[in-house]
Amino acid sequence: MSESPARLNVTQQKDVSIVEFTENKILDEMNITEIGQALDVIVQSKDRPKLLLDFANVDHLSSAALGMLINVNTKLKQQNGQLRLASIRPQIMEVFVITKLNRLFRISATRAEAFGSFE
Amino acid sequence: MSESPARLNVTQQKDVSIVEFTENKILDEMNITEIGQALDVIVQSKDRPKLLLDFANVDHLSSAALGMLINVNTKLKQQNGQLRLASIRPQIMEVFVITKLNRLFRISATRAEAFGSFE
Amino acid sequence: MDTALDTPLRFVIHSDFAEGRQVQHAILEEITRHHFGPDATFAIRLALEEALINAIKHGNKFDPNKVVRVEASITPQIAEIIVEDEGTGFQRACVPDPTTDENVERIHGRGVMLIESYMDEVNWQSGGRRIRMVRRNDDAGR
Amino acid sequence: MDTALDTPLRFVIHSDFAEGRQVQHAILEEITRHHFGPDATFAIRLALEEALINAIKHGNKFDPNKVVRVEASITPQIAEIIVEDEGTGFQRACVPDPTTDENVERIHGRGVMLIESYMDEVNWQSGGRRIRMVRRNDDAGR
Ligand SMILES: Nc1ncnc2c1ncn2[C@@H]1O[C@H](COP(=O)(O)OP(=O)(O)O)[C@@H](O)[C@H]1O
Ligand SMILES: Nc1ncnc2c1ncn2[C@@H]1O[C@H](COP(=O)(O)OP(=O)(O)O)[C@@H](O)[C@H]1O
Repeated sequence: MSESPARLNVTQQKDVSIVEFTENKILDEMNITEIGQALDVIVQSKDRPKLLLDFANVDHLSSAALGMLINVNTKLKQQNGQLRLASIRPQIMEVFVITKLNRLFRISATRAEAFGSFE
Repeated sequence: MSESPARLNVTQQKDVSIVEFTENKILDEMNITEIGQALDVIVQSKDRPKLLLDFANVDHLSSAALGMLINVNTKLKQQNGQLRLASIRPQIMEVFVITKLNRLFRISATRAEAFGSFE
Repeated sequence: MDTALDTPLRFVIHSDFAEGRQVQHAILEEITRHHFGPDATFAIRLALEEALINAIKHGNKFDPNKVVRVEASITPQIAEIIVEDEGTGFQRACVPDPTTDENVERIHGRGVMLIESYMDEVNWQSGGRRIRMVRRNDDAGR
Repeated sequence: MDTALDTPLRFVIHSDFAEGRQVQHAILEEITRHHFGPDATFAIRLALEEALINAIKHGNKFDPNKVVRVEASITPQIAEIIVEDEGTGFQRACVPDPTTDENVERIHGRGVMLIESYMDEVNWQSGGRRIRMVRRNDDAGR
């Protein structure tokens, strides 16, 4: 995954791609486009992709970033894939609750729990 | 703190009382009354008390439990004390956001962050 | 809206929290058996508990001569739960909003709004003595 | 309501995200200097960013000949921020609710509702070309 920009840390564990955001702000529209593209590459690289996004380092999030996540989720579903979000900080969790996107995404407390929740 | 019921695990770190809920449901009205009383003992045991509640094990919460937490917070403030909540799981965080109690309480992602946020 | 086709579970209990908890457990077992997802399960547990506590406490006022009736119709897609007490009812519209700045430090009054937030459909019937709540298993096949 | 007494910060920028980010940083520094708590700071950062992006993108449509004006009045108690573009405005009431079942998978349309959720007071003025937002530093002395 050497193509992925420095702001993502991608590792593979069994059949799950684990992506850690390494910057605390994934807000800037330019960043967001890049991140979205990098995630697309992962999603398209296999059938039934399993993607785990680790938000431990993220302490800010814009509506554009939410749109990017929805986009990734939609593409994943089209390929019968699964998306899990993990380690979301309390202030960021509030954003998901206010927008009711916590009902769209599967959110786990820890990376290990998210990993265990794939079907 | 040998008086505190088994459902609480209380430790002292510097001037901060750290309380861990050891049961995943702090829902039952009886439990809640007991827990509230145990927290009162801690709050009243000193001036300017600092209380850190660790929710890592809590995966269910009722409105009665929220009332108990508000009560503890109010008493703490009367004694110029400080309350911090930590390690709240995503589903529980949703309850705090829906009731807007995340605006009343200071919530941190981890116990260490909560510890560092006392003034 | 889907309607539940299985024969509903029915319970008649005294105005007692311990009996309420047994009903809650029985219904949640059925929810698990029908493979409800984690969010729907959380929602139903919370709403059911708040409704049972209200029926026992505010409705029947712990009166040992009054009962609470519970009915749960559960399919893999949807859960419909009815809780009915023998109290005097109440006006939903008169329960103050607990999220306003003035009310946010009040100790009581969050049960009703949590029920409404977590369930997809809530109807107060029979003057407030009966609550009907519906929650889809939206997590199914997600 | 409190009004801000300090001389307000004023900025005039081009329709450019990088310039928008500089304004955002300058205002957040002032917020930090006035000891706003973590929740108020988070709220202001989010709302300001959404308002700036909307002014540059939807208002001025990235037109290099149009400017965005920003005014921030900040005291230890309260922040009042005004963002004004030179576009054609919009009707707040016509922006669809992004949280309904039909809209929750749409990629756009959450900025306005986030601003309104996170700020204490929001007014759309001048036909939608100007937004005035107020946030108390409720964390002060908590
Ligand atoms: N089944 C019921 N019968 C009568 N009154 C009820 C019932 N359920 C709720 N209420 C009324 O609505 C109010 C709000 O209930 P709720 O939101 O659950 O908060 P709380 O139980 O903490 O007061 C109660 O104080 C009570 O007056
Ligand atoms: N300053 C503005 N000028 C013109 N239209 C605006 C402005 N701000 C918001 N809008 C309109 O409101 C809609 C919703 O905005 P928003 O909630 O921020 O979501 P998004 O930017 O993702 O579309 C926009 O699509 C646009 O039509």
